[in-house]
Amino acid sequence: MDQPVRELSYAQALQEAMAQAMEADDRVFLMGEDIGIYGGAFGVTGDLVERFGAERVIDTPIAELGSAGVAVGAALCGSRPVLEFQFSDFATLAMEQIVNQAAKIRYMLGGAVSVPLVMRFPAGSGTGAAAQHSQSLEAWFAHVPGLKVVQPSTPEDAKGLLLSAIDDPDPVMLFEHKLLYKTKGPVPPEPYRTPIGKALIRRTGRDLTIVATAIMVHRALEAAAILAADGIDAEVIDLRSLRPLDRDTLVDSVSRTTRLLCVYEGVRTLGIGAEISALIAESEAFDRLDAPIGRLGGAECPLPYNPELERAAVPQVPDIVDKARALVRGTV
Amino acid sequence: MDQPVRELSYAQALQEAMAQAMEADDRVFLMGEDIGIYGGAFGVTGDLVERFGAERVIDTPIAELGSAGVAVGAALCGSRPVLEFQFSDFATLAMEQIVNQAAKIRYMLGGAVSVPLVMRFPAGSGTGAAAQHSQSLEAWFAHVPGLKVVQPSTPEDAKGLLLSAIDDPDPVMLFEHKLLYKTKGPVPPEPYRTPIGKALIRRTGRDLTIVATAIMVHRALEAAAILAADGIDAEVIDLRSLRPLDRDTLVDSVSRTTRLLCVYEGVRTLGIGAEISALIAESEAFDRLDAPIGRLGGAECPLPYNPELERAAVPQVPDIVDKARALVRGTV
Amino acid sequence: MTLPAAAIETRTNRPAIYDRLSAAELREALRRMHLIRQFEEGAEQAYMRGLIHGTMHLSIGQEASAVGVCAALKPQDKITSTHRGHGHCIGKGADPARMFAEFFGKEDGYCRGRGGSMHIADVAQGNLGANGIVGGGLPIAVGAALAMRQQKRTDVVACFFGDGASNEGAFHEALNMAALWKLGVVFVCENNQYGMSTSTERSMSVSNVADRAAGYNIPARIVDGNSFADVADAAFEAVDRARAGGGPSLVECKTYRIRGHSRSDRNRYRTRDEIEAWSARDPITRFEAELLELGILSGGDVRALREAVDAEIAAGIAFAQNSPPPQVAELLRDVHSD
Amino acid sequence: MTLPAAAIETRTNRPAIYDRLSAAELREALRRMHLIRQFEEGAEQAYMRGLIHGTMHLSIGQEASAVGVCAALKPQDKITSTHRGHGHCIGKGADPARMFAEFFGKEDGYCRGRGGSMHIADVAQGNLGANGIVGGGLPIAVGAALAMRQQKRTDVVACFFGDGASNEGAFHEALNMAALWKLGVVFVCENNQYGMSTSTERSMSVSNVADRAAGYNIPARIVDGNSFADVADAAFEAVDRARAGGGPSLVECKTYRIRGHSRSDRNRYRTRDEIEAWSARDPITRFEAELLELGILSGGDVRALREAVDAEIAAGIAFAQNSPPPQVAELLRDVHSD
Ligand SMILES: Cc1ncc(C[n+]2csc(CCOP(=O)(O)OP(=O)(O)O)c2C)c(N)n1
Ligand SMILES: Cc1ncc(C[n+]2csc(CCOP(=O)(O)OP(=O)(O)O)c2C)c(N)n1
Ligand SMILES: [Mg+2]
Ligand SMILES: [Mg+2]
Repeated sequence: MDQPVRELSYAQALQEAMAQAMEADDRVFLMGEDIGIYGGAFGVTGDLVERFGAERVIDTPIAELGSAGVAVGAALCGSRPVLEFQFSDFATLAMEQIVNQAAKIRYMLGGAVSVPLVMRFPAGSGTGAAAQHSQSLEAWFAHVPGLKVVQPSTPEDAKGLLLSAIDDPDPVMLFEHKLLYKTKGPVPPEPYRTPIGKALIRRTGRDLTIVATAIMVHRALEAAAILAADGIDAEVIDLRSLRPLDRDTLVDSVSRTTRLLCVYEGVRTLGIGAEISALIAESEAFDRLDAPIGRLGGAECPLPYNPELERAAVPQVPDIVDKARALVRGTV
Repeated sequence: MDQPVRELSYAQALQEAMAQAMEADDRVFLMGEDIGIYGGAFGVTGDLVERFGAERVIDTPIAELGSAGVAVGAALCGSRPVLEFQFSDFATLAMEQIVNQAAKIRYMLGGAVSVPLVMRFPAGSGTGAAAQHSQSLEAWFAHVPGLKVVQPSTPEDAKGLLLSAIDDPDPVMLFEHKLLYKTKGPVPPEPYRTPIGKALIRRTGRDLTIVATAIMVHRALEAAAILAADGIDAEVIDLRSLRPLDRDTLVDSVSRTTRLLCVYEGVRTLGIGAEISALIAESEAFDRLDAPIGRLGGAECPLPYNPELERAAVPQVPDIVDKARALVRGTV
Repeated sequence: MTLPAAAIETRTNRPAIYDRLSAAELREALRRMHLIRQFEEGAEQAYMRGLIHGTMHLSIGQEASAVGVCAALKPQDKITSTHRGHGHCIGKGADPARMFAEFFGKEDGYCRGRGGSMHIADVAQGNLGANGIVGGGLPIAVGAALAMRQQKRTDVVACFFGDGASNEGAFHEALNMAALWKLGVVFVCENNQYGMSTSTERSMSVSNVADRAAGYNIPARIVDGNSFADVADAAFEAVDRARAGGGPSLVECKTYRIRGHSRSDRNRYRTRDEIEAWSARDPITRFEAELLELGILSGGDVRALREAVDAEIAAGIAFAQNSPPPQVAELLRDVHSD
Repeated sequence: MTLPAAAIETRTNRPAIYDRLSAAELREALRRMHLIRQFEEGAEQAYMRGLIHGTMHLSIGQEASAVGVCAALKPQDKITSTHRGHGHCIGKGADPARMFAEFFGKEDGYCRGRGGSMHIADVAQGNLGANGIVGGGLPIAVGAALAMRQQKRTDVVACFFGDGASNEGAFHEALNMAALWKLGVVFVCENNQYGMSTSTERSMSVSNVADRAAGYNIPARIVDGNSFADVADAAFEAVDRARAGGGPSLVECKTYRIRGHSRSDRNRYRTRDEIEAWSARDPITRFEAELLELGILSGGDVRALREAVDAEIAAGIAFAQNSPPPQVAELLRDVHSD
């Protein structure tokens, strides 16, 4: 008889990854604002402070720059910090330590050290939290050599990518989508690693490739189902890793389908889709392209508070369907 | 008889813009680290403190986040600050105020206010200052709605764009290239405005379009001269404005030349060339393309100290020549 | 070296503030405190009824600091506010109807529905805006004060912030610059003992935020933040100093937030006893009692005032419900000025 | 409210430090101070000769603070350093030859030529690195100390920073966390009166960086930063406290940079008189005189020591010149660990 598949929410999967990493390795510890007794603003750390104690689940003062620097210093000296930002928007306070220090120290020191830290960023819109609590800034980090950037779309990848990130000898930025925290999916109970740098084809198709990230993966899959009814067979790739990019998977897919649509929540201009598009446009897949490369990204405005405006500011399923259709039918 | 054309250096042109703006408008003032008696780390503010006094040329403590916030507050209340960062790398300390506040306040407040400020960022490599003093982070800012981002390549545009930026009712980020400060060129003495959002074709050509920014404009022009000797006629576009982008000029040029090469100093992945490439690949110019879209950007590493490594980390004239040749000859 | 905890000031006789402010002004202050309380309760109910989207941070229990500080300000003076900013906004004279409209995401809201609770502002009345970023308003307040100096205006800027915000680097940079340049800022710390779940003991290495003021050469007072009179007295002193060109001051108001941090707080970090003890020190009850005792208001005055506030809140909610939503076609409006 | 300026400690009798440190240790301290001076002069000349690219920040005149602090540290203790970090590096035991190699951009440099002056580090000797970002090292030091606690090590972290750095938010956040968590950090402010061209009077609202320590409940001492003995005495007290679990301390060393801020400084913000007055207080001359006076060293010892330093510097420069440059093909090496 089959074991019933165990399902966890995305938040629970992240929590399980941290718990397993802390069990396996004394050097791993968590830090962040209100991650202890409060359990994290989104409940991700939950009761870990009760299980691992306040020395390993450290509530920090509200001091993002300092906390990031503390993580860098601890990592330099052999500890393995996992730092939670309460919202990814607050990374703006810590870019100095992330970009000038964490990302560069190893290189600047000619390889004498490494900086094994993980930072976790709850990101994205859809919660009515307005412009300063809804951004998707992952593209900034993907622009920075020395960092790795991952963005899971499922509970399974959330756990596997976080475990890989904690193992990694270099700084890894994990972008989590707030609207996904409560979504459930199968998660193997044992510790396992999802490789950093590998995209995943979530649906194979022949007519076009849709490359999506985070919650857009789900919207792309929904769109693909609608398109299928329409006779359009979309391949959906979950990018998962924004730095390094899985060039091979992307080029191979587009070479087969001959059309590309990038769907992402970050602002359209210079969001991750810009890089995917450019990567294909300069690749051997270019000659195979039968249509311009489509992009759907966040609107060119701060995220508005009003819910209808907020929805209109990021790609939705009908937008994906329409754009995919236009690409396939040559009406772009 | 012709007047001899007056030449100024890029730094002098910037200084003249600030002086003329301060003369014309009492609300304009300068702030930054060591911009007073020291005259600025790169000498851009020079003796302005002697001419306008310490109340209008304010030396700040070393406090980039706070200074940016002070600029935001002053702008909100009717003053017109021009804030110099000593190196653009230190913007990492001020992203909160720039991105969460300056860029968004007008929108978040439904248009009730505006934030007329200018921030000036000496950027780029080539000075042997290593990884924390050599970055080209302009693409981050071009990803942020609410900001305008300009990057002059000549003294004339440095003055004209800075004057436009100071006039502008919204926050404008001016990226200056350190290696250009001493380069000279003709600069009209009267105040004039170079429009924000307009690219400039610096050389017309038929065989490919090279879109470049800042110092890369000069390298692209040098490369174009070499290519001309080779029978390849390159059009060179000085992007000048990274947000908003001059879509029309870009699409029109590539539609004519049928080939595109983007050259920029920022890190290749998600640097401004990614957006230019994507913009063309999704545009009506896509169908006219006769070659993959080429990109030359900064290497995927922090900027190294050693001068040979440093040179190797950003595009040089021979790289542009080689890449352009390959695009035109179809050997990409 | 442990510093002695600076004591909260204790009051000996009739507060001088009751002579400085007219009866009408004191009545208005009480009215605003009621308005804040009712506004918060109205917003809470509206949230429960699904009329409000997102989250919100209620200031129930902190009305005295908001109104006490604003009582010392002139209309043209400015404030910068926080994520817990409804009280500051009403304290500075905003119309609850337009605030509700904002929370309901409507076009008549102060931000045309684009900002919501965390960005509520009322620029016409001098409220430069709430801020979703803890500490975000501190340097902005300093810049506003710099602009006043540049424009030869004597308007003062009151900068509200929390105990938690005092751990941000922005606090340090802002206070240093304000003091260095002797700008007219009053830094008002609403120390409600917690930044979200984290008590000041677990986030600050000193007992009082005011203990930090000496590090900037800024005069500081610690007052009972649940006493309108004590807050207003300290605020007047600081505002007078600022207006006279004497530079910044810090006023630390010891207070307490009665509700959870935001809508999702399970209050696991504090005890019911603690909440009850602070509820018993209700700033409105206390202010009202003092005004009655001193004969400044009569029982009838208070009843009338409460009824007027009830009506204003009900009308405000109705106004907000009837206000039109923004048009989706106007998504990109106001990204830029042109 | 103006705070009384805390006074620099004055010395009454033979410094206790001359008993705590052995003659050999004192001799080694003097040697390192000479080594720093000669290193800086050698680097300056090499720069003039075009052997060094970029800029550099010389610490001539500040040798006592670097060596005085490091004298209180064990080899396994850590330091974080600054853009003006050559002295710290040598103070902690680095080899000048490998430092020159780094400045010349060579493969034998401490950073294989990738870092240069602003990123000089010597991790084996506990120097976690200079930092091009003013204030960048402060929270890193706190994190290093946190790691020591987690790993049950009693190693101490000395964190060097400048007066200018104390105006950065990072200073505030770092000191608060270090104090809150009672971590073993010694914050060493080298107050050389200027951040680039900006005097402390024009950048700080208090007279001393140490005046800020009370705001974090951190014990502080202000010492004559040009006196090895005074610096070492304060450093030992702070290091002992940190090692015993007593938490962080701040030591403010009043000193002066004799050279310009960097290679491009025209010194327009200070007077020749001021520079000369400070030159007359040379920390090396002074330390040497004390050691001679107390009979710890003889004139012959000093001559021998200086000659050895001269030779070491000359050999270091020769080594660096002969070291191979990095290969351009290795541009991407060490971006990541794999
Ligand atoms: C920079 C930043 N960090 C974290 C948060 C999340 N957050 C919102 S309010 C808050 C607590 C703030 O505490 P305090 O300043 O004491 O204000 P209070 O909520 O008690 O009024 C936190 C951590 C934020 N909004 N901004
Ligand atoms: C964040 C940041 N801002 C500005 C600079 C430019 N800068 C380098 S050193 C320096 C002065 C630092 O002063 P201080 O901390 O007193 O150290 P000192 O140079 O006097 O040793 C400045 C402004 C920088 N490197 N980093
Ligand atoms: Mg609080
Ligand atoms: Mg200094």
